[in-house]
Amino acid sequence: MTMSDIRCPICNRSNNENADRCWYCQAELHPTSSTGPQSGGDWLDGLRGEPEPSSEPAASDTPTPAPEPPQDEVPDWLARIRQRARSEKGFTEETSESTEQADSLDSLDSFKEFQKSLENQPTPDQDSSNPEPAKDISDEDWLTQLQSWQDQPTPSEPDLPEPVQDQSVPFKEVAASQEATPTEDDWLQKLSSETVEPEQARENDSQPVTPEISTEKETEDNWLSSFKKLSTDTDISEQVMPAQSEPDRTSKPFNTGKLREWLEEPEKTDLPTSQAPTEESAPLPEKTSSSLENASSVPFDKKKPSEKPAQEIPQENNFANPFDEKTDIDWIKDSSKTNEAPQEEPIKNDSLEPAALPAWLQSMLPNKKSGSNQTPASASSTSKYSEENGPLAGIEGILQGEELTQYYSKPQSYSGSLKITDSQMERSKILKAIADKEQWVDEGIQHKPRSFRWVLRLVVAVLLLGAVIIPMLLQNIPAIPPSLYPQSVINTFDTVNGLEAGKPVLIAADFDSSLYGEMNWSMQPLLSHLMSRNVPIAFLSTNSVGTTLMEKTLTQVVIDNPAYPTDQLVNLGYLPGGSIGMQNLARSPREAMPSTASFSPAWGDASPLNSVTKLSDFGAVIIVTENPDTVRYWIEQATNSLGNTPLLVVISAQAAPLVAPYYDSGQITGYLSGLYSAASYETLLGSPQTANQTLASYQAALIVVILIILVGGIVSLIMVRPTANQKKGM
Amino acid sequence: MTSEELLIGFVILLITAALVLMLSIRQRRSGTFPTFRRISTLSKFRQAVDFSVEDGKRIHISLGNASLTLPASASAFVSLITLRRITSLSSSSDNPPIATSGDSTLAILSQDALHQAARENHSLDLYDPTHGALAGVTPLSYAAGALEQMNDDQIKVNVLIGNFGSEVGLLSQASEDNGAFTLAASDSLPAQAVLYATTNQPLIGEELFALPAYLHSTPIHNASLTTQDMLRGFIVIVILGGTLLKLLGAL
Amino acid sequence: MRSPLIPIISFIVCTIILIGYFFPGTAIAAIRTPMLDWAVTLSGIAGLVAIANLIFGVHWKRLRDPEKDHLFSGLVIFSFLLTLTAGIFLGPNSETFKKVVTAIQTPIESSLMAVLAITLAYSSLRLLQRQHNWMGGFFFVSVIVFLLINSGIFSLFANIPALQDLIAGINKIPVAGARGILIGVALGSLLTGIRIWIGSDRPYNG
Amino acid sequence: MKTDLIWMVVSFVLTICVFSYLFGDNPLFRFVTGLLIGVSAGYLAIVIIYQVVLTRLVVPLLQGSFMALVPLFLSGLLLTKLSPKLSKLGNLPMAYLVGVGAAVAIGGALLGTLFSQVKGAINTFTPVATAVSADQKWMLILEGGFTFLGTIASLVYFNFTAKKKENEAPKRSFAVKIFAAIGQFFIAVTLGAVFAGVMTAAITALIERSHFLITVIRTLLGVS
Repeated sequence: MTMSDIRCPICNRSNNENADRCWYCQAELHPTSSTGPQSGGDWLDGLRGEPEPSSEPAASDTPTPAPEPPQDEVPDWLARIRQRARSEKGFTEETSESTEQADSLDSLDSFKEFQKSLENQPTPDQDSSNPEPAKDISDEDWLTQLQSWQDQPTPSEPDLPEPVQDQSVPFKEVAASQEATPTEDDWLQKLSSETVEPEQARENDSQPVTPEISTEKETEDNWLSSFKKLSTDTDISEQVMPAQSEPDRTSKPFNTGKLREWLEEPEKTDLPTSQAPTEESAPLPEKTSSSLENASSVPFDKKKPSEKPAQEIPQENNFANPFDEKTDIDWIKDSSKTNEAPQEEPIKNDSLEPAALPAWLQSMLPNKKSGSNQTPASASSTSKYSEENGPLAGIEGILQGEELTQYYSKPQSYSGSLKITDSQMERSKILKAIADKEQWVDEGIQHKPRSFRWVLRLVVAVLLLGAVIIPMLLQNIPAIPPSLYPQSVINTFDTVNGLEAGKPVLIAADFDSSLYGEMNWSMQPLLSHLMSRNVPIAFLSTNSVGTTLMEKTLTQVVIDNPAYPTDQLVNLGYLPGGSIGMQNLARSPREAMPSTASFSPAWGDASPLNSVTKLSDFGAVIIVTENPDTVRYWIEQATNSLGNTPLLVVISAQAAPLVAPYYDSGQITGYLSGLYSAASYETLLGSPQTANQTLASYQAALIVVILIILVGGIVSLIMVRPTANQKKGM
Repeated sequence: MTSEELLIGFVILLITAALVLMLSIRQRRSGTFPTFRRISTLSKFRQAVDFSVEDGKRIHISLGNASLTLPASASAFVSLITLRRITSLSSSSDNPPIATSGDSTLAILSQDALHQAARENHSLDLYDPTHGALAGVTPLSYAAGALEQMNDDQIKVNVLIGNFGSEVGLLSQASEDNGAFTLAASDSLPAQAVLYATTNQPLIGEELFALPAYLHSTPIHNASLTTQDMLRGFIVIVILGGTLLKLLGAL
Repeated sequence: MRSPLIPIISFIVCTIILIGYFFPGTAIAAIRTPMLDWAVTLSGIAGLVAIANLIFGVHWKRLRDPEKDHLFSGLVIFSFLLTLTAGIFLGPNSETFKKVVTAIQTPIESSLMAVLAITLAYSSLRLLQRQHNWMGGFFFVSVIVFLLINSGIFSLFANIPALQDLIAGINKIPVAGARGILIGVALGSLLTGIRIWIGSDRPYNG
Repeated sequence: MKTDLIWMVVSFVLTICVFSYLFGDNPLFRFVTGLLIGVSAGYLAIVIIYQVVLTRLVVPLLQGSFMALVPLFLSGLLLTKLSPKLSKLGNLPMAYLVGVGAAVAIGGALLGTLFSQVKGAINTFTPVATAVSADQKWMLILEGGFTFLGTIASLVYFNFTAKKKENEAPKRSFAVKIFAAIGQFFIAVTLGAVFAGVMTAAITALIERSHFLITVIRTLLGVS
């Protein structure tokens, strides 16, 4: 795993660019999830984005089917919307007049800071220079509002504006334009955050941490509360505008979410709420003023019933979960209802709304409220929200100042194109993967049907068994006798040759049953050599079956060496404790293995081991194992106690390359590895036996394996193209 | 080994332990974490775990057959840490992972690891001690027992981490035959070689010991891995210097 | 409930044994010896516990589970009990009892290794499909070369003067890589052990 | 003799059952694996009872060794691991074992492998001093240099620390990359050599089993 492109906003560790969540802390990684407001997830966006109508309480009350007006139409519902907007605005103006001004100074200060921060960032001015929005203001305007609606307020939005014309382009452009307008929402969010509890605001802003669900919920709440604040507590605009010497604004409580187009080209807009002249007169730098324009835009456009939700819904559904999808459909219905009777029941709905709406629907409340229904009820609910959750309930002014400082100090920047599209793509990929029931398939491997694999495996088995069995049956197929003797084999032979006749050797029979065949054949010539030199043999095992199998081998070898007295063989039995047992043995063999396997004294006077008190008293220590680690353990634990006693190893061919470093280091005097070494030893000993007898099968089988690997390799080279990862190596 | 060498070893041990603690504390305080190279297998593994959880499938973790009384116990400890982490990662699944081991002490500790993870994830109701079991007492009987588990249709991710022999080839091949994802790592070279030939991109060498830092990434694990790299650098310098001196002497 | 006692005990035990390891002549080294003996005994008891868990926990439970394979678990339990009974009555040194190893366990395990040979050969067919990169290429070539060396086929060309030196030289290459891997594994083991020692990793429950 | 023949036939049948795995998982294979698990567990239990419990616990206690009380106590606690309710008591002996295991791992790694292998790496050029001719000397230097480079490069390959730039994947430094690439070669060759060894060992097992099967068939058929 690891780190590639995306750094987790929580734990600050790098993650794979494809990862949705941080490998370490499980936090969401994508920009949408890395900021508080956005972390709410795409499904919230899906809810919020298109269905402005969803914020229409009136719609929920009218059970009419959802018509989907063509995009280019300018139906008369627009007129109704605008009419309704007027009425709403009028309503909110009334509301704004009754708002408190307790936080006006804080709000003003923070707003100034915000303005300054905006001065250095690209602003929606770009939009104003774009002629497109002015063309079809009724549609484009609506779209823009829709998207601004959809986007959650984010602190860094000012650098994201996109031409509104892009909105007409599906998917990516839509996503981009969705990010263009959030400037307004962002702006709103910042303003509104004055009244939001600092903790929540922090979560929104810089700590999208923790479990996704909770984050979403918190975000949603904040988002909601912010809109509630903005829409109801018009004190923000009231406070801000006077401070900017813009008295007109103070009278416009809806300056929180308006369209840029509407502001910038008021003459083309038939909306009655245009306060553009007043706003443009604001003594601010151009960019800031445009931001202000955005900010001062009355957001009731958002309340307009959507003409295009039907078009946008599928796009949103790409990343929205099924729940969202369902919701979207509901919203379509709602929008149609709204279209029909947009102005009928705003007040009535407000009164019903708090108790009737489910949680998901509440997420849309901000739209409604910011757009139109800025009732005292919602205002009170917002303040109540702050009071309930805040640790310093009721001391909002203090909290605001502190929070805003932090808020503005960490503006977050998003790239306009990646923000949502990537998320959508990610989810669509995942959905596709789930739908396709994707399974884990090794890259670059063409998986054949099971039957084919069985056949192939059987072919390999037949080839191998044939290579092994035919030389055994025919017995006249010549093998290539060893003539190149490895130095390790020669050293082993010389060491055994140099052993004193009566000095016992200790054999650690640390092999298990699995490779007994190989070990049996490999150690037989060595044992035979020892017996021919009349060397007493003591053997033990750190493995429960080792001594039993060793006995079996010794029995076979003794048959070939009838002169060897069997009382020279001492079975010390099982040495428990792994390397601890080895340590104990190295420290004091007599204490570690006080008795033989048959519970008779191992070191008594009658025993061939009576002269042994320490490990170095043995003529040699021979480790017989298939496991290279066992050799390592013996070396680690026993080297100190061995003194000049040679350490020999009989090991499986699989461990030979791993024993070689110890041999090179001088920790091992010599070693035999596998059947071919045994055959070499037999040749050196001058008595070719089992190893040499099976050499033909051995060589034939290995050659067949080589051919199989070669054929497989050639086929692979021809048929398989490397994947990108594979080209890079491991 | 001479007493001087033993003393040097002890000093190295103390310095290493101090480094680990110091770096860990530093990371905790600063909140910055070291960056490690990418191991793509682990990214895929994470996705496989997610898929497994989404599909309601089970994860099987083979812990190997390292005994605590052998130096290979280090790999056993790593496998236990990994087991705990994987159990946490898949805590949202109704089918908690099952662990098989080839050593008795390891089997008992695997039960402890599963229990710890269940307790941490508040899923003690799903904890079943038999999910951490001894599969067999010899390497091959262990492989046979693990095969029995792997052939279960519910298993879609197999994690082979710990000390194995070449018999791990039977496990990796069975995993592939069953279409399951395989994450494999071992401290044993024969096992590594077999895994390299039979699985797609296994972890090689000491990458096994880096797993805790990559999967868990606590400050102590990061510090441990950083210290490991520092020690590696020290050893390279010692080898370079020593070899140079030896060569000059030989010439 | 977590008790600090457990990690403290682990730390003390580890420290004592380490000191005994590095300073063999000290008094602590004398304590270390019986402590290691106790560990050996404990690991044996742990073996019995785990076996009991395997038989009476896992397989007995499966036997009662209608969805599980009764035959397999029944066979495990039956063969275990039979072996245990035979061992208790015959003793571990009985030749008949040893047949359990030599006539049952060894043939099965050896046969599994033989099956592994076929499995590996079959897997090798797709070796370059799995590792389709240059490291995989070196691996592929290395396998071929060392199989040829292991087969002893070069004995045919023993007359070539430098062949033995060449083979010895080729055999040195894996030594270098193995040494690097061994040192790396040792480093990892050391650090893992230290984490256990200082109590940051606690594989035990406590 | 007759008993031996019976056991031989048993082994023969068991071998055939295992070979049936070539056709995939099947009842015969499951039969032998179940048998293997049960038998090996039973055998180990007997070995532990006789070689550990009796010789290391019971006998010392009968001989009056008070030191044996400690492992007895710890063993008693460890047995509580069999009971889910009492298993907490077993944490103490497990912590003990883990402590021992950690010490063994540290000691083994540091003194057993690190010291010896570093010494081995340093002594790569030692044979140069024994060279009898200039040619041999340079050959040994070349060989030693190759091994030395392989050791260093393999070590460097595993280096985990990387540098991370903004919006880029972590990358290792150029020098490390070079050495890592060389190290990859050596590691690949090493793994290849080990895999060849594994194949060789497994083939030997196949030969041994085939040899056994043929021997049994010949014995049963009365063919020498």
